[in-house]
Amino acid sequence: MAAIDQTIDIGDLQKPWYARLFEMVRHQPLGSAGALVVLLMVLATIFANFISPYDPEAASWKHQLSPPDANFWLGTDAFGRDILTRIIFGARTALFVGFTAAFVGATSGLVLGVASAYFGGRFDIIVQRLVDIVMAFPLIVLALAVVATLGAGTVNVIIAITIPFIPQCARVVRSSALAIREIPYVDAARALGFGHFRIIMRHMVPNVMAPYLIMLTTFVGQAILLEASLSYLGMGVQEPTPAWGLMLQGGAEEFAESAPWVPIFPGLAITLAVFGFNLFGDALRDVLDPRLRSR
Amino acid sequence: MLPTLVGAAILVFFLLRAIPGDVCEVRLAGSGLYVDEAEIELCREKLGLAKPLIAQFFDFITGYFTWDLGDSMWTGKPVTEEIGIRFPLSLQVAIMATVVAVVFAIPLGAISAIKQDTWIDYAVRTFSIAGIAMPSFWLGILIILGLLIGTQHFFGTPWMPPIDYVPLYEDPLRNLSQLIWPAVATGYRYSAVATRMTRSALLEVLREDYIRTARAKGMIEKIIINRHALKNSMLPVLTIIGIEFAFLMGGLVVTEQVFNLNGIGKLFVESVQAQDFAMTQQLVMLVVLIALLTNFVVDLIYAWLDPRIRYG
Amino acid sequence: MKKSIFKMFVMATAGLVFALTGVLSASAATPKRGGILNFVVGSKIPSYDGHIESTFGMIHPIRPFYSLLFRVNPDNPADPTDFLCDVCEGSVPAGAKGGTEYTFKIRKGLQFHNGAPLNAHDVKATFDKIVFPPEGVPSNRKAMFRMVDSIVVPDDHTIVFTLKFPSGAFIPAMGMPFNFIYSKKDLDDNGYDWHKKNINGSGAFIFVEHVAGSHVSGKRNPNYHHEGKPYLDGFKAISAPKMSIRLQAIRGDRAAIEFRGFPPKARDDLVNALGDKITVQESDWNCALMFTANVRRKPFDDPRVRRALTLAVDRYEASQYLANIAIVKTVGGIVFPSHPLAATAAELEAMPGFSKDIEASRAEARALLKEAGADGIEFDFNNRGVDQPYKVVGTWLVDQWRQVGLKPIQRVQPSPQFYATLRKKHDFDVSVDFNCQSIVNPIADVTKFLCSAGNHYSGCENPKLDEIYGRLLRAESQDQQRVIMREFESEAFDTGGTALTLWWYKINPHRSYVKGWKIAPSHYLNQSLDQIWLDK
Amino acid sequence: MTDTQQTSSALPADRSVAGDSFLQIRNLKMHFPVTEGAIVQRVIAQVKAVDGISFDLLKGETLGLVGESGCGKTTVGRCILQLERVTEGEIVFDGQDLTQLTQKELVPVREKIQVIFQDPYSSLNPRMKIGDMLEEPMKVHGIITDAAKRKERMRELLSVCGLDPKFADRYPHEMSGGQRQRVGIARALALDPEFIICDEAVSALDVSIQAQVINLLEDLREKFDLTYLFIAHDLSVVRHISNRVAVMYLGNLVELADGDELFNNPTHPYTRALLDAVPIPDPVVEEDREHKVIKGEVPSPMNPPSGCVFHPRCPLAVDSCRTSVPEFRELTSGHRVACTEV
Amino acid sequence: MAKLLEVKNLTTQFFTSAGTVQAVDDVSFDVDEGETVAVVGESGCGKSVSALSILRLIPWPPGKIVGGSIHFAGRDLLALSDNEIRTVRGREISMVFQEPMTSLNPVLSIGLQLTETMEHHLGFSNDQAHQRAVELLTMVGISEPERRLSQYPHHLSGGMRQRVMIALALSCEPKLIIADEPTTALDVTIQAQILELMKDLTKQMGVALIVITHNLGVVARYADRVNVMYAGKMIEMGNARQIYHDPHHPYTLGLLASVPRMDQPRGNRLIPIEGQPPDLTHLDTGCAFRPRCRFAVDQCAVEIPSLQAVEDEHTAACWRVSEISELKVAS
Repeated sequence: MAAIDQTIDIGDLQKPWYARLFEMVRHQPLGSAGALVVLLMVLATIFANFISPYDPEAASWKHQLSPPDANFWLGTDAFGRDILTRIIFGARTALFVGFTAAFVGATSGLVLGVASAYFGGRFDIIVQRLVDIVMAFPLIVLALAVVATLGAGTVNVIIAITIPFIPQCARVVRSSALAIREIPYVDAARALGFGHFRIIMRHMVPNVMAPYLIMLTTFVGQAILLEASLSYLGMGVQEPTPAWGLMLQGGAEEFAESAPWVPIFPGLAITLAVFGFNLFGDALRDVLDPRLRSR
Repeated sequence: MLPTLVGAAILVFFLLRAIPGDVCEVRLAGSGLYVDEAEIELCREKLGLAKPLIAQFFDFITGYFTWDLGDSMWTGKPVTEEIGIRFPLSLQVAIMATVVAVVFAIPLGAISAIKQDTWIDYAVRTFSIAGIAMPSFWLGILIILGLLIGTQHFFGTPWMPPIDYVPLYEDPLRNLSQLIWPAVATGYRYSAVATRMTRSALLEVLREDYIRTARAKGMIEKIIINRHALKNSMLPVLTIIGIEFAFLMGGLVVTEQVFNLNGIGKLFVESVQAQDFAMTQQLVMLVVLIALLTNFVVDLIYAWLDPRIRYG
Repeated sequence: MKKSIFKMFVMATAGLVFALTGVLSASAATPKRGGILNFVVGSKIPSYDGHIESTFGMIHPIRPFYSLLFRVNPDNPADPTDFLCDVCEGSVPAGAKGGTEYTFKIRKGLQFHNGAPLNAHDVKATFDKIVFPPEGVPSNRKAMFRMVDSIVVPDDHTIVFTLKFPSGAFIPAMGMPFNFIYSKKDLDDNGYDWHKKNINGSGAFIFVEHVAGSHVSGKRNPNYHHEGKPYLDGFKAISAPKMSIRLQAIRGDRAAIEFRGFPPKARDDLVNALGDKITVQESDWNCALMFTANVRRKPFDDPRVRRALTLAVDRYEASQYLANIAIVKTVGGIVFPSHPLAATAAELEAMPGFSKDIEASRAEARALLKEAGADGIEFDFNNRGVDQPYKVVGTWLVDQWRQVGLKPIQRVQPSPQFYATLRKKHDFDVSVDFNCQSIVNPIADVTKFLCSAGNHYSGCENPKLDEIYGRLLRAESQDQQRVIMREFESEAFDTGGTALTLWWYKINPHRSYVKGWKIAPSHYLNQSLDQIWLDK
Repeated sequence: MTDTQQTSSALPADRSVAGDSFLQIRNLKMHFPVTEGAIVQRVIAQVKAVDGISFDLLKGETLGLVGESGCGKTTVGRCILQLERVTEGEIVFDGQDLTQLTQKELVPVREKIQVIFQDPYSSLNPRMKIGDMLEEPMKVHGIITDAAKRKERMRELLSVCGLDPKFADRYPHEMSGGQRQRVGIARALALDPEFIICDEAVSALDVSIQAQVINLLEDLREKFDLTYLFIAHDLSVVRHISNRVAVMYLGNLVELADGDELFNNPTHPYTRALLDAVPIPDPVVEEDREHKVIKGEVPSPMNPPSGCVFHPRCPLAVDSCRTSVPEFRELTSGHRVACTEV
Repeated sequence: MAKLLEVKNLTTQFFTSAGTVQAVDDVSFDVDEGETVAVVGESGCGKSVSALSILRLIPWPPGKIVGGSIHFAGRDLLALSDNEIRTVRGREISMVFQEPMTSLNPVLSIGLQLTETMEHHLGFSNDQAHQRAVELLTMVGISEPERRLSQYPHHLSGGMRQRVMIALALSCEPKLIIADEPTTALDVTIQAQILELMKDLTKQMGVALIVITHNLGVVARYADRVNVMYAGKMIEMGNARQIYHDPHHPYTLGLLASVPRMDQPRGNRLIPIEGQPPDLTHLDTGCAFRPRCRFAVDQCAVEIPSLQAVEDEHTAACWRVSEISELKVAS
């Protein structure tokens, strides 16, 4: 009865990716909306130079704080820079920071988590202790401390955001990997006399891809938010680089009343982007692994 | 718990010392006034920054045994006193945010799960994901501006929440009129997280065999949800509430900036920016301790809710 | 969109004019007594000891508890030479014996808040702590008093300062708002650290409480020595590090005033929203924002490159536009612009980078860069992680340099790291730099431009500057000083390690019911609050 | 082989069915520690999954190992495969004690001993194609280095196991349970082993498919001259496929005999209870059968009963059962039982 | 005897992403008072779904009863309102499920789970229900019933939990118990205990029993009548002796031939049913068993055979039902 009683059959989880993608669009209207946002961001990133009307970094004093109109659809900021242009280029920064941090963080976590689960014993205990320690720090506190140590700036922000992701992902992946370690195909691989490296890379890692991918998408959203928060605190990406969090900082807040377009649009951009990544991640979770919970 | 604390202590101590510059530079030269280099050296000496790192670390650790957590390098007052002033405020906001979160999250999450894939579900999910997506500082800015502009528009005089703290027991009305806004701003995200967890946990529990058993026994839906499903689904929700609470204590950093709250988050940013090592490291340790204690409390409640753990 | 900005400006200006006239007419009215003044402070209090601290975050809330020997004239704080006695009696003395002896008469019947009497011995103890601190006791501005030879108290109500050499910098240094008068007994009984954590002054207000990070409050001192003052029943200084909060606090009447300064845009917003409920006072500000090129590093060892950096910057345009959003405005040389020693507009225009023909300047800059083989280089631009005015000006500078093809990469660091970079690590190509003093004292202030000065960070070497400065110190008349100052200025500009951008501009929009307070050219000055009253 | 014969002489060899003894298990113990503590681990209890068993496997036979869940039968298989580090005892194969070998030294042994797992869903890596799965061991062990030949051999294995060679390009989830189990068998055969441990190899399959797989296993045994250790809880299946059958209870062997002998003449009270409990798919037979139901449940292996582990449930138990561990004695030739009362 | 339960043309479908699954397709069967009826079949044949359909416990989405009627004690269960069906569940028809480990709520005490049913259906007071719960536990052979009531499911072994489930099923003295694979998850010795217990108690209380299982041995031992399902359809129905000794559907035939029997010496080769069970989302026209059937003829591909009488109470859904005896012998 397994196939019918459990609406999600193990077979469903193992369909090829395009079939899963198609299913996702059909069954996940919210998720598809998220995917659309993500897609838009990616397009904005790639074609920023072609679609944005102005130079994102050049000040234009004559247009200081212009309200939205036909020339500047979303208005201009205190330096007379077009907000739409900066939002489009900001997508690039957000995605760059988000993806790099998420990818490096999740991947390091993946390797650490799988190795920890596979080898077990003392290695596992030590890794788990370290993970505990880092996880006891709130994300923003850890990120702030790292930025304070390394200094602000795009690369350091990425590092700061990456570090707290590693243990988060390691923990989730480890629990999945522990379960997988108990699944007979790993024993089968051992009985076939395969080496540790082969077993980890070919037989375990591919099978923790579901939690990994889910963590990855959530991390992108989280990283974008975290970058915005750090930039807001003045410890993130620095001027004149277009970045959403940075656009909300300083003048944006101070002049919010007479120039509300300055804080509103970048804030919306952040919200929409994170919203998109979360919806996307949720849908991915539903499709890949309904039982995995975000922590 | 202890190994984690020790690890955290080592990590934070050396992380901070890796940062170039120190509190004396800011304090004495920070305003651009002329300052003698010798004065700065004197300041370093007085604060013990000239000692070797190991000796400083030893002082830091032995402080825990003598209950001498050091003095703030910025104000010279005991760290305990400085934190003591700020802690109640942050705790109050965190608790209020938790209340806001729980009050909204559980019913919303439950409705969303029960009405899965209906427009109610979609609405709740959209609302809750928006809460996670929206930067809380941005929400804070919008709240303050909304209040200022709104009150001026409707009542003629602009009103904003108080910007200095009065304890709840002194003036409850003023206290609440200050803290309810940050509680809402952070509570929204918090409740969004908890709503999602409630929903997914409840959905999962509703698929369990024992719910089918309860249905097969002819129990009415209300009892099934309230007695059989909610209690089980509260376990993961509780965990997430605990985690978020611990994170909130550290994560108030940004919200406290927006609302000018004199809490430990603001103190943390200030002490990081001023390189006040003594303060920063103790604040981090406090936050870590809170995280661990929250875990511990969650475990206790867990055991109370889940008989498998109670006797297991 | 231009129209709406224009409209805003018209309204703002109208409000300003109205407000200014309001101040003038109101100051003539009889002060009302009573009320609590709430104000916001954008920085925090390190300790209560004025002698070792240097932040306005301490001055604004703590200064009202203390008296000074003498102070700037509260009714004319704009004049940098107009000093009035506080605990001294009569007028501030001119130097006797060729300007090497200053004798102050101390008022009689003064007392500290704890009831102890205040006399010349207390003043001596105070200045001994500031000028001749014992080994290991910090005194932040000790160096300002190098000319002081001895302090003597011939009787209970007289104090005599003897100088090693005559100095125009002595009186301004003595008038600095940090020189709180402490009780000798407190110092003797409790040691030199006591005042860090305790307050016992003789100022207009008596300390009530300090909730760290939140506020300081004080109540009226009934025994204040300026008769009839203060008018206020008390004050509350509320800490609010974020400018937007300070702005909103005034808007929502959680605070009546902020004493540091807002950018014009913020002023306009307030005036727009509240009309005549807001009064605006404005003044030049004795702080200059600069940038310093690191001469130790290539290609900034090349004077042509340094000159190109300053040529690329359009100060006049910035004075018009950047001034809308930052607390900087005035184009000036190395001397505070409204000071008699300052360069005139015409003199200024002749200096490199101050020409009104920006196109020509930039063309020259490009040529120089090309010549030096440094066109289009990328360089590290160190900035301080504080919004106003550092980050705003920094962003503007980046834009300016890009216009001559340079590619600065801004590195913003929190204050400690920023200082470490500037003072110790020297790992910057170009850095934001600034000079900000309390009392306007150009002869002391321009030492910043000496390559040999402790607070000069370019790493340049120019003994000629020291020689000129030596002459400046000894110059007797103001005319002489002015001539030598021009020579010094042009030499400093040629050396080009440190270049000026704009001088700050202080704008204090406040609730119109705050009366009796006059803006000073520094946010450290005129903060005793004893002449403020509330028209409510 | 002389060594082996010597060691096995400790136990009277029963080669009624097949050839020489080629795997000897002596006093095998597998205790899993239950630990506590954050960094320094304290052992607070032992789960005695296998508690001192000895038996021989003969070349070419199928030895059925039966017992209820938690009796340790699967652990025995895992110990032989060296998937667990045994606590005590010897597992002698090809003259080497496997428990003493390093991971490296085990590699050639692994070519000879293979395993088929219970769950056809989980014993195949869901992210690998069937073909890759079969080729991988050959590649790793360097048995066939030529890629084309390896493909050839892979196709051959598939058809030997009754699968269309076109399945090579499929993923496990694109197949039914029976087909997956055939893949598992093909993979076990890839290294040309001498000995296959079938760990509940047909338990998860439906009756109609189960019969297909049982037939396949029997055919392969003939064709490749294999020896099976057939671990299962289903007595009917074990009876059908095994030459000899061993019964386990709570980490101990309680009875071992030739298949027909054991089923026709069960001696140990537990074996008897087990046989009584199994219903026979024939209403007529069932009507005549006596349905004796054994009382109680299996105790925890963490805290097994003293003496004979079966005594709390045993209808024949006497006082001495509580204290003394019964010897695994030979009742008749090749029929051994661990009970003093029969 | 009167028909207690009459299922007619029951059709239940699951609407999944892969397509519509015909889980139960036009199934009819009945149960007399006090008798034990077995529903046999392999995984995915629809036996559990038909059981759940009786009490309308199919989760929607994705499952739905799309046709048929279920008459129980004079009422059509499919026509009842949600409230009315609840008065049937647990009160008149109760269920015992396969997984004793997960079928009891882990965070509620045994006592609460037992008494709430009686309080709900029978209006018992707390004390009455408690009293009765103790009796029930004693009846299902659980020692120290008082203590057990305050315990939680994880304190009990699988067998014990299944005993509790039986107590739960019996608590309101229903007329019919549906046991869905009640012993599949248990060890043989425990399985025997549980089955004997169920048999004794249902006999003693005169409760009818539907046993759903894939274990042909269990059916042979306990069932009065046997219904064999394949691919969502009933393909053969009859009493136990008819089904086991005179099967008339090739599938039943094949099934019996492929089971190894403990009472027969080893050596006889098993005769499996070749091929794989069909995919219920893509059924071809005609008989679903045709691809695996040794006796298939052209007609089998065209039309689905309906149940045809073999003898009294014995029907089989095969076009060649009349020839099957000869074919059997011939093969």
